[in-house]
Amino acid sequence: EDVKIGVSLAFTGPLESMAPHMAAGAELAMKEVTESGKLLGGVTVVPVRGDTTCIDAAAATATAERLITVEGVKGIVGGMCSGETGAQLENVAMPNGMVMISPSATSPALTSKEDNGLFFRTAPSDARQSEVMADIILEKGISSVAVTYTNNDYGKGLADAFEAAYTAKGGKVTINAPHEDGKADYAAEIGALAAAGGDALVVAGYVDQGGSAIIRGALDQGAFSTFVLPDGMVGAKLEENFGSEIDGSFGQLPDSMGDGKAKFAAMADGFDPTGAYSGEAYDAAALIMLAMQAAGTTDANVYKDKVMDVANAPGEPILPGELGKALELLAAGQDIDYQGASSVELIGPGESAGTFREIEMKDGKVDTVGYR
Amino acid sequence: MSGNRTSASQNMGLRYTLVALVLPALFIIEWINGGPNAALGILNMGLISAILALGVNLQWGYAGLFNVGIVGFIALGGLAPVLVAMPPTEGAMSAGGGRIALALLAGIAAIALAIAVNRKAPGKTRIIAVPTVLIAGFAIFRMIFDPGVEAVQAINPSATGFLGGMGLPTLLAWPLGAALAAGAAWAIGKTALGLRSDYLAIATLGIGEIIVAVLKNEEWLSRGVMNVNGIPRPWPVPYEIDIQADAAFIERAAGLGLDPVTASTVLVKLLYTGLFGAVLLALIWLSQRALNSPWGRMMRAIRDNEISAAAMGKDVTRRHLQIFILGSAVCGLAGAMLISLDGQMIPSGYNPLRYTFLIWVMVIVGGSGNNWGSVVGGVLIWYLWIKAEVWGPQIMDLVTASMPPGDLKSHLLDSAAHMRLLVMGLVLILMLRFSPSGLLPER
Amino acid sequence: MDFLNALVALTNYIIIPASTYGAQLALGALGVTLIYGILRFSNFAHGDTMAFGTGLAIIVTWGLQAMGVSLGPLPTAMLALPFAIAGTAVLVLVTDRLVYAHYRRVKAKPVTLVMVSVGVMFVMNAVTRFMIGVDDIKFADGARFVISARGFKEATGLAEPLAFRTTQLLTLVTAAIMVAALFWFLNRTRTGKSMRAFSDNEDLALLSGINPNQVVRVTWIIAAGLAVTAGTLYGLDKSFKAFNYFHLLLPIFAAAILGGLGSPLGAIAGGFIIAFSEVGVTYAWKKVATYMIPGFEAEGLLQLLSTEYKFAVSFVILIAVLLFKPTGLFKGKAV
Amino acid sequence: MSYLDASGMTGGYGGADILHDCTLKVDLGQIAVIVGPNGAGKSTAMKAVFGMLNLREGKVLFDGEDITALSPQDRVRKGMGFVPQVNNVFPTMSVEENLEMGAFIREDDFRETMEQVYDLFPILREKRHQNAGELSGGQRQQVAVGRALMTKPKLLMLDEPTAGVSPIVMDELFDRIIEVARTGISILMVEQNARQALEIADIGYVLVQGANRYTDTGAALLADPDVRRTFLGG
Amino acid sequence: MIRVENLHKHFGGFRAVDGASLEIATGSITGLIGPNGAGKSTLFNVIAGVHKPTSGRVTMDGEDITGLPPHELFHKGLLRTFQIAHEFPTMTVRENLMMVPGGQSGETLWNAWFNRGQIAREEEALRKKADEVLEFLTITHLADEYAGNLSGGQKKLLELGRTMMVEAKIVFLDEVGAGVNRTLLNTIGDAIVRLNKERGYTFCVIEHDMDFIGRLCNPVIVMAEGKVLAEGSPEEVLANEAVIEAYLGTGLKNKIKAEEALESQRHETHGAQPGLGDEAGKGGAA
Ligand SMILES: Nc1ncnc2c1ncn2[C@@H]1O[C@H](COP(=O)(O)OP(=O)(O)OP(=O)(O)O)[C@@H](O)[C@H]1O
Ligand SMILES: Nc1ncnc2c1ncn2[C@@H]1O[C@H](COP(=O)(O)OP(=O)(O)OP(=O)(O)O)[C@@H](O)[C@H]1O
Ligand SMILES: CC(C)C[C@H](N)C(=O)O
Ligand SMILES: [Mg+2]
Ligand SMILES: [Mg+2]
Repeated sequence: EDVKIGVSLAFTGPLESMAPHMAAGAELAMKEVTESGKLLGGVTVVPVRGDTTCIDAAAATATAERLITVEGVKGIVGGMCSGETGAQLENVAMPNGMVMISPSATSPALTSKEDNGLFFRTAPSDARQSEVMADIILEKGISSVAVTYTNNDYGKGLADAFEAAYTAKGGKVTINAPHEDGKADYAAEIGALAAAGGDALVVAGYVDQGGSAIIRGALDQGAFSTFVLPDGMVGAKLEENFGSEIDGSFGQLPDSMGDGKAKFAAMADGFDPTGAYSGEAYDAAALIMLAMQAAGTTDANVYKDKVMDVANAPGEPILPGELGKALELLAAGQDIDYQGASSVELIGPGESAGTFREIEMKDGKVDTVGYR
Repeated sequence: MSGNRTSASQNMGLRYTLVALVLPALFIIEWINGGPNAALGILNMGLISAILALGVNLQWGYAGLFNVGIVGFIALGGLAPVLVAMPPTEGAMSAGGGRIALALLAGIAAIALAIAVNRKAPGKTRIIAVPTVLIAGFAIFRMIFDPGVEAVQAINPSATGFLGGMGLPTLLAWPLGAALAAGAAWAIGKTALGLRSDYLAIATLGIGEIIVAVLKNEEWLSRGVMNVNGIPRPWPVPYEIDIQADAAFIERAAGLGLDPVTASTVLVKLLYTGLFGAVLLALIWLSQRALNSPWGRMMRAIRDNEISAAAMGKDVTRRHLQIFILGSAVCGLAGAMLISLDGQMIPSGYNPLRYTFLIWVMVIVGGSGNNWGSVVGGVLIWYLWIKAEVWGPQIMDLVTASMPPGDLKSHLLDSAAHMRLLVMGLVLILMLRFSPSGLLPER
Repeated sequence: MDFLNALVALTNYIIIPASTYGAQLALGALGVTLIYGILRFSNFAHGDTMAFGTGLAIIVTWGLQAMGVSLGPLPTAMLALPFAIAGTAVLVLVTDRLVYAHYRRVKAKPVTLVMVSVGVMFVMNAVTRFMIGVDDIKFADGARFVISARGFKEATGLAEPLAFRTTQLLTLVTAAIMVAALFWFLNRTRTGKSMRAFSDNEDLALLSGINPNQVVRVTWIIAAGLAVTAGTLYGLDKSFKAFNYFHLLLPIFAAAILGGLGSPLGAIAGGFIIAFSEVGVTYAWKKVATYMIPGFEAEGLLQLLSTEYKFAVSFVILIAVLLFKPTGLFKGKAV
Repeated sequence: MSYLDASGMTGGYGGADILHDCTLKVDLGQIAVIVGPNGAGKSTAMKAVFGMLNLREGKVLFDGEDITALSPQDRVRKGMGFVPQVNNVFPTMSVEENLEMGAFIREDDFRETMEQVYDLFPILREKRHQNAGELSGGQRQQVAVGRALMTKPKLLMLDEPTAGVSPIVMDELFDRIIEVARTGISILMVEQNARQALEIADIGYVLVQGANRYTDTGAALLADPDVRRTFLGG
Repeated sequence: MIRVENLHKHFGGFRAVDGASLEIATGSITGLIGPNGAGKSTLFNVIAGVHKPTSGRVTMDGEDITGLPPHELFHKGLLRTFQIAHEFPTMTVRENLMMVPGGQSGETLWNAWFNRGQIAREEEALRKKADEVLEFLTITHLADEYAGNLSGGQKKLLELGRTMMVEAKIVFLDEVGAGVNRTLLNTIGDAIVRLNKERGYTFCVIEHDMDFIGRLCNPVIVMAEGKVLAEGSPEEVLANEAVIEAYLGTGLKNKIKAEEALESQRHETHGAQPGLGDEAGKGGAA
């Protein structure tokens, strides 16, 4: 028997380069479970991809509608961007009683959204990251920064929260200006940032989008030499694009200590496991299947109550590659504490508590400094 | 000549019959394959698309106005449900609302003054006086405006941070959406309608971008990129979870042999279909009557040859303005409807590819100048846009099925998502190939 | 000294980046304007043609690099350019044969052709992604800088840096050469003149013995050349990302329109005006003002308008120009 | 056989036929004039001869060769020149460039011909650098004829060359046409200034509703009271 | 009726109309002739509001109408035709005519939506009128043809037909005759005379056919190089040395023709009135 799980991500549109690695992560978990043959007595989990475009709420809604009513999926990994995720949740998932676990929608607004207990996310809300980022910067003795953010709810939410936290802690933000992703040229933005000045530039953007272009320009034109890099900026591309040119720059991303990340990386085949939110996507898919097992059914309205249980303590910690074991334990009625690739710990209304990995660029490589 | 015309009209009859058969057939197939929810979901957006296409057809098909700023009018219309139906943000009005209103008034006054100065002031002083008035006006505007905005945006930024709306029924937002778009169209038309063809196109494209930029960056108004969630549904559409909890409903659904989830989701969609269908029918009726009247004849004359129409006593400028406002209002109306269907307003989602060019594709594929053509184009292209998402990867699977496994195959499979655009493009090219003046041409 | 610093800051943050960007837009706009002028429609697939051509150039570059070929301080991609142009020319010619030729034959309205080009855009969009994927690709090699920021500071002792990238120099030089060549071609050569004749009055061109197929072919080949060059230079200077090329299309069209559709000179002027207005109007004058006015300490950034509205600025300028010159600065065509 | 021999032409613009078994012939160095009421199909017949119309029946022989299937631009290379009734200049090209385009297929030096055209229409020399689109109606007409002369065709087809030109220019134009014909070039033209045209015509065709109604020498047609009254304005 | 005072229209540095002053008397059929490029069409365009004059004044019945837009002039009774026909190509010939009259109640949206009865009545009347005009122009068979498909001369007829759809005060005709069959042109000439006599239209006619000018017009104004070169009765003007040199030419064919025409005009004014439905009128359709 087949169980279908939707993978509803933005395969086309501005984040098209991130989506494949995320989808691969989610599908890896499904493959692992299928191969273990232990889910609900040996069902096959079939991923069904759906394209949400990131920016077109109507298209995303239609996609979710198709996944649920046409494909008959029993759970959805997605959406990808916060706005589009809200639309799918409100218009399709809730009315149809479908569980959605987003690996990457990080807008704080989703925290308070009414969801009937159907929505979870394996990425933390941006509200927390901004606090951590402010602390790290101040600890380095940098008291004045310029901020540029990608002009969407993620970037703006992060930048505004950061400005509030940083100013409250005594820092000075010289300018807090957006940049649009995918635009032809960033000379104007760089000019403004340079004029405003500051000891470092906080780039709350995406590494394969405007974020890199801004760093490139700022670097070449000699406007800034130290950059602060939150989650969207930390990826393989960062090393590839800049190498040792940005040595000394630093940042943080939702990520956890422990073996999860490494194990996930070791399992990855044919995609970039360090790609942003790839591990989170693995975890999202894993959580759906584990909750099904715990509830003994694929009915979303039933297993939705089990998601928090399998994700959190008490129970046996589960890392990537151990899904078979977890299914066995659950089948035996035992508790598990899913850790996964991103040290999953769901709090409050079902979002990741968020540990953050602090990184620094050293010799052209992303170097882990510690966790907080 | 006469032979020519009868064969043409027979041809048209055939086309209408075909379309009248094919569209319902697609709907039924969709219903059978995907169930009522999928079919109705596509239909509802199809109806809104049809209305949008009707609005564009009004401007292009009737009057030859090349408006590529549709996205701006749709976005403005989308603002209406926010302003009308969202609850007012507590304290926002007193914190900064007054200031903002005052600032806007000051801004308008400054512009009015500048216009007056431009008219009255003698020759050379004008060159200095007008910019002075404008710059001073802008400075005063910012002085009043900025603190107000800051105060409003400070109120619980992660949830509100904007003025909010008036807490009125969402249905009222529809006419307001039309009115907002019409107002903007008036202002734009007054300045830009002197431009022709592609020049008007790019000017309107720019204006559309500017409107979207404002909605995206003025958080006090629309929450900007932070989006507005939870916009109430229009009367009489209920929320599924509410009726799913309603015992009477569950019973009635059971009576029909339906489970409550399906029953509720279908009911909601049907209600939307009813609302949108009613609006579309009303608009079609008005458009058809207008087109088949001396008014329509005059518009076509203007479209055909402006110079000559002016020499025949038609006030081309005024008529252009009229139809520009009407068409934009229809787009605004559809924009408001769209947002009340989505339940949220995402300003950054208004991108021209989706909300301008796709609409244009609908109009042209349907057949410009023909109202029914626009409706058909709207529904059909929306259908394809949605289906291409499924067909694309399926086709890719087919193509690669016989390939030996390897880098190429996996590379192609990984890119399967892009087949969506390929399929869309091919369908578009093919349709226009066999029907260059649209499925239902003007005549 | 302070005056020099102010000047350097302006050069570094406005003049050099805006000229480069302007040259990139101008090259793109030339292609758009050429197709509009001669084939009489706004080609929405131009951005994706640029993307495709650049993708091809990258693949050839990789090949060349693998073979150990290099151009010294210049990017290897410049060597790849002719191959990429040839490949893209073949693609657009095939497209024309399969798609556009039909609409010319049935004398379809220009707007139909515009919509068809939207279809072609979708297809090319996918083809490009099949070919080279969606990732951000950096393919510039050779020397990065003519003048580097640090080097400049050390050499001059000024507080302000000045950077001038090789790719920027290359862009400006190539753009100048291409533009001059195109002018010469259109106004002086027989083929060029026959293309203008065709653009003016197709039927009469036939009656003068001009071979329409040849005109169309040459037009596409030149357009492909311009598109690939523009796209590759842009990709070298920034980086290659298929998605960005669609967005490049809007300022390109704005430039072509501002200058007057069908006018090569207009395309160039338009490109630079758009670029300079985007960069100039949103520039924060704080630094420059501090240098220029001794003892001045700016409170704010002295920014006329924040960068969110930079696109709006160029469009406002565009509309203002069109109000006085309804067919652009250089009397463009209107179909 | 005539130099140009278009016989039995039947066809139209896709709908009903406009031409019905229409025949036009011109010999070397002859001037043939087509007259007829508006909408008779004169321009259509010219287009048909030039291959701008799909003929259902009939064929066109030129210099003994069947050219029915040739494209217009190939016919130009065979030595046919045509001045259409409307849209007959390149509006955004200068007068001089218009003339150059007329000589597009010529490989030899065409400057001499250009001088001849300027001598014929002095106003064009004056306006050589102005765009043709900015000329007055009559000036444009002169450009159009000039362009066709530049080709040095063996058969020159003119669709109402004198429409809108002033009397002084018209006289010169007719004189020039006679001159051109004397050099051995065949002329086929449509004229509404029919009396002057028939005066210089070797052969005249009266077309009515797409069919030949009268065919005779120019003088004979002029002398025919029926023709005069119904087609030449008395 | 129309008075043009020291009118200038410059294109860049070029003076297309260079200080022309003239008067068109009420009830006259005034001819306007002159070499190609003399500025005749430009003068028309300035009077009719298509071009703004560089300087100078145009008055109509004493009222200043300089620079008024064309549609306002239309409602003042000033109509014009174009030298290069400006039809509405995607509308049928009949529609081309029916759209002309101003103040149709169906031209407001409200009526178009909710007042169909009245519209139907008005349309009926318009249709009848249009058919009369078509009949008069001998192109009834083209009523339902798209105007874009007409032959060159047919378009010219349509141009003229449109001026017949309303009560005009003054009609400017820019080379109605060019490309029109001479038999039909005679009919048109008769129609002009009749409209002039019976409906009191004033005409100003540009034409290069001296036959036509001589038969119809009095006075005749000659323009050259943007200025008025001569003015007077046809006899005077055609005998004027300057006019012959600049315009008529010494080919004399035209001069002879013009004299013949004058001769015939003299006969006609003594003889029978040309009528609408007579022999010549039908000739063109043949
Ligand atoms: N838009 C324009 N730009 C520049 N020059 C122009 C323009 N329009 C007309 N002209 C020039 O003005 C002069 C007068 O033109 P106009 O059309 O008035 O002549 P006309 O007397 O009507 O001649 P015709 O009898 O040939 O129609 C011509 O020399 C023409 O070249
Ligand atoms: N493009 C076209 N499509 C369809 N019908 C056309 C087209 N062009 C002309 N016709 C029709 O063909 C017939 C003949 O037209 P044509 O232009 O050959 O006439 P003509 O004899 O040249 O008249 P004129 O003296 O007025 O120029 C007319 O009835 C006209 O309506
Ligand atoms: C894919 C992610 C970078 C999306 C982002 N975190 C958002 O909420 O929109
Ligand atoms: Mg003709
Ligand atoms: Mg004229």
